[in-house]
Amino acid sequence: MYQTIVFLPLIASLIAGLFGKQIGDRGAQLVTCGALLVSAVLSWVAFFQIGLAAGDHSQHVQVLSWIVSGDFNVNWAFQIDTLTAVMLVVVNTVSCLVHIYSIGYMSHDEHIPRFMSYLSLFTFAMLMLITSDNFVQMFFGWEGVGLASYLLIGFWYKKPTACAAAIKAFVVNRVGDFGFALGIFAIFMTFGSADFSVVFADVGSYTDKSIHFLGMELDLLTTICILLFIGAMGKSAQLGLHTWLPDAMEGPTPVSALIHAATMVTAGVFMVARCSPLFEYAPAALEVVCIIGASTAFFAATVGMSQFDIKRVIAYSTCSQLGYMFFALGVGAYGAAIFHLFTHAFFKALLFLGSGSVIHASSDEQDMRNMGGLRTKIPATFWMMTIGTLALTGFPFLAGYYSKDMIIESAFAAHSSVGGYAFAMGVIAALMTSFYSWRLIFMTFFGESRASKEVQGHVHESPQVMLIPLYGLAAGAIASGFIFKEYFVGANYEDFWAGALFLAGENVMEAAHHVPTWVIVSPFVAMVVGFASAYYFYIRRPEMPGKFTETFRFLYALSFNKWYFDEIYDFLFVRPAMKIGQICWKSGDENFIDRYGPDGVSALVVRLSEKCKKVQTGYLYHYAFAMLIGLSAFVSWFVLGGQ
Amino acid sequence: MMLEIGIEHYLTVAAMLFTLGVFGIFLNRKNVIIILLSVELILLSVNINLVAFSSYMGDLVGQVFTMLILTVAAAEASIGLAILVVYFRNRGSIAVEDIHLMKG
Amino acid sequence: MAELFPNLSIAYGEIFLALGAMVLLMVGVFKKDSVNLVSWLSVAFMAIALFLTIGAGAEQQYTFSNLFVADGFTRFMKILVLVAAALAVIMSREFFRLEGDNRFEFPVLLVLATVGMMIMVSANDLMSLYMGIELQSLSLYVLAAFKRDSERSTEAGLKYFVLGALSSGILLYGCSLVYGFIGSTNFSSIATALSNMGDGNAPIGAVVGLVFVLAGLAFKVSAVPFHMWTPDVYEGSQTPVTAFFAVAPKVAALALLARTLYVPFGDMSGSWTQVIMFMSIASMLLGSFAAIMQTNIKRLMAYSSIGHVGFALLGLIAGTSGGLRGLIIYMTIYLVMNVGTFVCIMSMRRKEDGMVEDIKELSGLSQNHPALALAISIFMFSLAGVPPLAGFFAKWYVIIPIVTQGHFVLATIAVLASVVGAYYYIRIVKVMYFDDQVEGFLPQKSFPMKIIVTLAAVLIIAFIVPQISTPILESATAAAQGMDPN
Amino acid sequence: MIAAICFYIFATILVGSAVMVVFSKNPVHSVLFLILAFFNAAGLFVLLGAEFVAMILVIVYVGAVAVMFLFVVMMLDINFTELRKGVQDYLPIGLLIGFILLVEMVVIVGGWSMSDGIAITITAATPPANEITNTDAIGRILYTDYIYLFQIAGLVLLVAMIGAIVLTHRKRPGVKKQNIGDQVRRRRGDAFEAIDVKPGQGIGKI
Amino acid sequence: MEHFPILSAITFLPLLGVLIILSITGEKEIVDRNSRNAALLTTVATFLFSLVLWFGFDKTTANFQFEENAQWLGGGISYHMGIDGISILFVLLTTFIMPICILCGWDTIKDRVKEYMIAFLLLECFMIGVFCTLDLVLFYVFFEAGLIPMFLIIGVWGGANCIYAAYKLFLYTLLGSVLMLVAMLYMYGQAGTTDIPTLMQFDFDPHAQTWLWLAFFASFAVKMPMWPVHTWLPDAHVQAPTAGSVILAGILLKMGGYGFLRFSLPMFPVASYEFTWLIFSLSCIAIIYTSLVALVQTDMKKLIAYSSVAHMGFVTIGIFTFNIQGLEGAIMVMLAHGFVAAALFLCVGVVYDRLHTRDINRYGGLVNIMPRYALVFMFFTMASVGLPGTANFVGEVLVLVGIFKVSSWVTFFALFGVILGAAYMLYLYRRVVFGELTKDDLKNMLDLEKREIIIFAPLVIFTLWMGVYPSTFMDFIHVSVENLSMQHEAAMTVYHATLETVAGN
Repeated sequence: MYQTIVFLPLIASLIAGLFGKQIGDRGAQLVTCGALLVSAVLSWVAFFQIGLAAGDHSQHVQVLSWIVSGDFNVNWAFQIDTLTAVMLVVVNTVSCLVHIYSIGYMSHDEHIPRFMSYLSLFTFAMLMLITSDNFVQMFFGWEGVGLASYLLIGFWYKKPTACAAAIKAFVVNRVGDFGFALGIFAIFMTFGSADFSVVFADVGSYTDKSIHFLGMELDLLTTICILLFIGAMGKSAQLGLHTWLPDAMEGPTPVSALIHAATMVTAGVFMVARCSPLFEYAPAALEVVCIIGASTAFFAATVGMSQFDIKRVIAYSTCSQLGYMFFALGVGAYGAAIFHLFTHAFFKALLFLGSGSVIHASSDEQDMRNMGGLRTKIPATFWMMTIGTLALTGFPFLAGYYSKDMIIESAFAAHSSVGGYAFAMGVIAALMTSFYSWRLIFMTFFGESRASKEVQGHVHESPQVMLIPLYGLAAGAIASGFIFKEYFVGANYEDFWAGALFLAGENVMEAAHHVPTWVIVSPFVAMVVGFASAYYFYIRRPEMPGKFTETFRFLYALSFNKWYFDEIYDFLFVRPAMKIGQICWKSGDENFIDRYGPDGVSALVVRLSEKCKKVQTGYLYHYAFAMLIGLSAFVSWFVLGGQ
Repeated sequence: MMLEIGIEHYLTVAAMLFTLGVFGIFLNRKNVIIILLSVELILLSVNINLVAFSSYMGDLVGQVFTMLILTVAAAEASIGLAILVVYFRNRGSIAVEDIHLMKG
Repeated sequence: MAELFPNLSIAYGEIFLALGAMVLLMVGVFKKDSVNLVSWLSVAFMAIALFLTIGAGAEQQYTFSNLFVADGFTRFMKILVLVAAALAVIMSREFFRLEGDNRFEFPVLLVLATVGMMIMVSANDLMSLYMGIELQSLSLYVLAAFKRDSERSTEAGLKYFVLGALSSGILLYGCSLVYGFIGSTNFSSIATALSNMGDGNAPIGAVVGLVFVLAGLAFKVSAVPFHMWTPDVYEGSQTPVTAFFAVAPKVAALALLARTLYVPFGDMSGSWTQVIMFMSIASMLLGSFAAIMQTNIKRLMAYSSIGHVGFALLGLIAGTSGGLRGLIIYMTIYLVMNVGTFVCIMSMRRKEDGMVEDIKELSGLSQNHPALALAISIFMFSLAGVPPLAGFFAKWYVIIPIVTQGHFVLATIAVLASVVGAYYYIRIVKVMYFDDQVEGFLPQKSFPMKIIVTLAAVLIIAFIVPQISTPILESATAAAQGMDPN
Repeated sequence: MIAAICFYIFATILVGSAVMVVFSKNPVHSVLFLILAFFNAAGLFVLLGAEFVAMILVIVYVGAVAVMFLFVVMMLDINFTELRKGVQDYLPIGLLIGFILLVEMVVIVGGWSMSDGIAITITAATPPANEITNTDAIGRILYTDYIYLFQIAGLVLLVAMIGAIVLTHRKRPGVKKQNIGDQVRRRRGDAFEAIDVKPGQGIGKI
Repeated sequence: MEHFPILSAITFLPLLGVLIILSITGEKEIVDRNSRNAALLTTVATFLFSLVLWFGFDKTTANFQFEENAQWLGGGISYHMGIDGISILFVLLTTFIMPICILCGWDTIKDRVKEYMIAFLLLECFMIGVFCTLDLVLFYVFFEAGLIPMFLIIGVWGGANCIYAAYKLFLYTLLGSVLMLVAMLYMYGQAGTTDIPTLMQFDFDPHAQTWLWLAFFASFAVKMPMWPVHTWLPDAHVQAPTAGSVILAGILLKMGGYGFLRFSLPMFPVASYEFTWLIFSLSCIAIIYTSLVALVQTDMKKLIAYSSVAHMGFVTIGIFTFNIQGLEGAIMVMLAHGFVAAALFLCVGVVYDRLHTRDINRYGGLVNIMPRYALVFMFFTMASVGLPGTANFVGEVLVLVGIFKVSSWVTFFALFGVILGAAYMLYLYRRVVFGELTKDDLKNMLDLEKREIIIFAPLVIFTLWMGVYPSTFMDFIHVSVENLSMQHEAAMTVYHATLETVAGN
């Protein structure tokens, strides 16, 4: 069964990709959607079998041996436990819905088979990532989703910005992988294996060991965990390595929904959760995770408030929400993090697909300043977007309410300084989340239309094939919270996870249920304040934002320009790399190595050769003279040098 | 001392002749004939050496060698002059400085 | 010591060839238009002399009051000399036929020069050394100036003669010093005397005498700094003469040098090694460097030969029989490569221009005459010492002994020089294969020439085949051990 | 005493005339000085007791070789140009090197001594002078022990002869010689051709 | 050995093809066609023949197999052939790549086809020889002989500035290898034999090892090529005809790595150990430096050439970790690079054949008209980047695992190369393939034709195969590499023991 789940998308992808011409657009769509539907259904089956049934039902499936070299032994194998099952459900469900949605969304595109193929390929890679039983296979999936992401971001290859964004996504992810790879090597060196089972079983005996790394003597597990976390940061767009995510919005909207909201970007969260046995023994690393996560949540939210591109707003929102997940991990609330991952997948995909529907409706317009008043023209989309927003902002009893509040409470319940920091950041970010989310809704659906007449005339509701996935996701966004709350973070915690998540100390989520009321209420208050201010700014006093930006020009500029990360990176890395490359090439290779190496030597040889030629004057007496000099030199050598 | 003539006196004379011959070859700018003459001087110096050694060692080989040298020198001179003559016919000159058609 | 009647049997080759020369002279003088006859007769005589030489056996024997020695080494070297000379005659036939310059004296002089070389190879006395050299040199002077209405040829002859005479003078002066300070001109006696004096106790006069002798011999092998005549003479002489110069006299002079150093002055190796080492390095370097700028292919081959002599001298530096073996192998392969190359050079002939010698004329040869271009490439790569061609093994066998003796720096210099040398050899390949086509040459019609060049090329390629190389290597080993004075 | 005086006279004239050989401006003078040098060298040979070599030097060498030089010098119409300037830059260093060489050689030969080792290497000891003459002694070994070299000397002379002829002997273009063979072989067709001359074309191209 | 001399047969089979081609005469078209066919037939036959090795190889022993030993030059120099786990894959790689090379010049080479095919067949013979031989002299002969056809291939069928490149290649490599020659001579002098298995057991004096190692290093470093003696490679690649580049990248570069494995490590363990720092620093510099340089290239082939230098940096690093992962990784990187770099040069060749320029700026938007090409190019771009699931990944990850045990700094720098590798390859791909199709001369370019698909298909298959199930290949090398690693360890133990005794006294 698990092989089917994992490989069906691959097969579909290959069929659609290689034989796209033969089977046509419709064929490609049918094949891929069908495959995904099967996979999704099977995933739910697996989820029920493993997660919801009592006891440990985790399974291990060996497929093929992969890399065997000395004691380095890696297999293609699946490890299916609750964590995997949850991810399977998320990935396959969202993917399936996105596939279906794409049929409508991409209907006017010339390269439908290619698109469907890429989507399925992505799904396959993601499935490899989450089902892996070892770090190397995980890395395979890790890079595979990177590839698919690259391909999909650059799907519209004619747009230079899309190509640039694709490369950026891949390269920035590579930076993260840099750490991940180092982490894997360190794990292998320490544990002698890259299999999860072996590593996690042994981890206890390696506390307080140290490792000699880059000339420093560091704590072993902390180093490993931080290295792994760097990988997670890259994939999950955490502060510092987040710059690719907003740019990735150059890709088609279904891609943003699937990859850059629901699944791939959560791979980092999944990985840290998967490595919970390691992280639990490396508290310092957990603190780092917590701080980075909290900071990202805050930072991304600030940026989200000032963006005008509808997809970028949601992208920063994603970034911010990922920050939540990470600080949840950082305080040890793995269940909460995964729970948020689970719910977030639904509502964020919903938001993205909704925004796709909006974009679709307004003739590929993405700038919110050119929208407005769409509420009446595309009501279904509007309602779906509203549900998504409510879920995201944590409106009571919707999905986000359970998961996000759980995270914030856990952070408080951790009773540590980093926990406190995370709690504070979480609440502030919740406020801002509410603000920018409603800002999006208000700017898009309310007020007067600011679009051109031509565009206004074309506005139309999306076809059913696009709306049905929205309904499905909306259902998830509404219901997934209270249905699964008890399993993920509540009373059925132990039974549900069955050891897939490891906790060394006390269960912080247990404590989270007993935090003071003000803590419980604070996110809700933040949400309300955010909503109110958004309402005030964009419905009641639409001139206010302008005034506000005038007053706080610096803050606005900082936010609007994403804290200048791109500029700084461009200045620090991209341009120096090009420049050094140029220097190495022109000055190094051509002007130094070649000039003094081969060319220099050959020039020298030629010069010497000319000298030799000149000595050969053609005059007899010179020749005789040369002979005489030689003779005298030899004689003198023996006479003066003695015998 | 000066009046007692030893072998070294002869050898010194020979050495001087040898050097003069060498000089004649590479300091001479006039014509090739002088070079040929210088070669004769060198051979003469060798002959003096050989005869002197022969005489002082009481060994006739040196003198035999001298005679061979004289024979060969004669042959050499005739060939040298023949080459000189054909060269002169071609170039109309035997000035040493003109002989540098080939160089480099 | 003095036999009543000298044992002539071991010198049959020389005697026969000397008499043959006179017969040829007679035939040439008294029979009109007999150049062809004289030429082929001379080849036949050389072939007979070859068999006589082989028939003399490899055993070490002396005759003519110890003036003459014959052993495995002399036998091998004489074979090389005779082969080179015979090939030169064959090559000259074609050349002079096309030039329309038919003089029977050419083969006669060549035969006489060959006799001189054989005498050199077999010399066991400073006097026979000198007489051999002179017999050879005088013939060569004439051959160099053989095209008497050409300025270049006569200039070549003149230069060769003047410098040759000077070198003879130097050599003789050295002989006289050696004679005076050691008391004998005979190699065996000198060796005995020196070994009696003990290691390093040779009188300074003898040492300096040896230096003079070496200088004279170095001239004959054209080792730096006594090489200056070589490029000019090679360029000025007619091509078959150059071809002859490039091989036979070098073989003979190197053989003579080897014997002189190993047999009489073996006990002074401490002294002469330094001189030879210097000459070897200087030759290798100069041969490589100076050739790069050359445009005339014969001149280039002159520098090439200087470089190759440098390599051959490496074999002497080791002072062992392994080194000698290296020298023998080197000269054997060198002979094949050079003969082949010069046959190819002689094919550079156009209807209106006659012989052309500029390397540029080879442009695009690979398209006009692919077979010729292929042959030249083989020779060039071999001369450059690129495996799997024979030239590589030549270098291999001369460098082994010096490395075994611990002369690493020397070996390194040698191989580096060969890299520089490779530059100009492959330049010719480049011209033939990469450059644009120019007018083609006259097709080579002569059957013997084709045979020679094919044979040479095949030998060079096939040296890696043990069936070919083993006999050469084994006889070289035997020859090298044959000279061992002890 | 007399020998010493003679030596000095001969030696001085020898070296002096050698200098003149090299440095006199007129090549004819050079040759003449060379002849003078030979005479004095012969004198030295006599002093050394090598009368035969001395006589050969005078009779054969001066008589034939030197005269041949003279002959050639006269024959080649050489204009006696002055020493050309500008190429003498390295004259000082040349002189220096020559001088060093001379000094070294003198130093070396000055160190000659009849060592013990030499005695055993003597191959052809000089017979006592009162028993046989120098000429006789040389004759005895030259044609026996050294017959080999003697024969080679003959070959050398042969080469010299061939060489001289092959290089310098030429048919003078102006001289007419009868070639009977050609005359006999001559046929009508060689000298006679019938041409059909077309009107107006002439016989322009044959 | 009484069995059929299979290795000699494989090595010299191409020469048979040369003879056949030489015997073809007639009109130009007929000669050309027959030469092509004969060459293809020969190479394919050689490949099929070499499969005998694949199936007949005993994977359980580190000994040399299919050995042949015959009298050659005497005096300890013999004709000794044999392969072990380290060399077999290189032999197969060579025989595999050759038909592709022949096919690749099928239509594009129009003049002197006969000579072209002969040159390639000769090259094949020499290359196989290098990997099969077990005698130093024979090795050197094959090693150097390959230069001759390569020189001609670049010079005759090369680009505009091919003469400079041909010279540079020839003289540079010759310079490097003559130093090795001196070392070989010394070894011969010491051991009295040039038999490689014997020499592997021979204990060279540690001091002498230093010099010997350096001499071999000079040769292999140039051949690899390592920084800073790499500059011949971009020039050679740029000027060579496509098939020449393929051979150069696919096989010739591997000779350096093979040399390190076959000679430097087993024969001079002490020196190898002592010089690890040198190798590591040069390799790290190479990886980062050449990656940066590749980033700013405007010539497609040059870019890929520089990337080859970077990849070879991984190889050298891997070899000098001395542990199993590093060594196996190095071999795998070499094999993978043999496929991938070869394929990339073929990719460049495809467009070069159509537009006759390698200037990246002249291209752009090819995906619009050449989707199949874009796919193939993308595949190999990703393979070159080291995407898991492709051959490169297996090698790189093993090298990195191996090196992490030795030095985290080196791993750090090497990983840098991985990042930069992604940057320059994707940047290249973007500039060539992506974007709007604006240039007029590109508009009527044709997509891959059947011949080209046939060329690429096996490369794609093998690249994936090696990436997904590398055991097929790695099973061959395990035992030999283990043996090599163990021997090195043993030598090190002895060496350290001696050092301690010296220090103790």
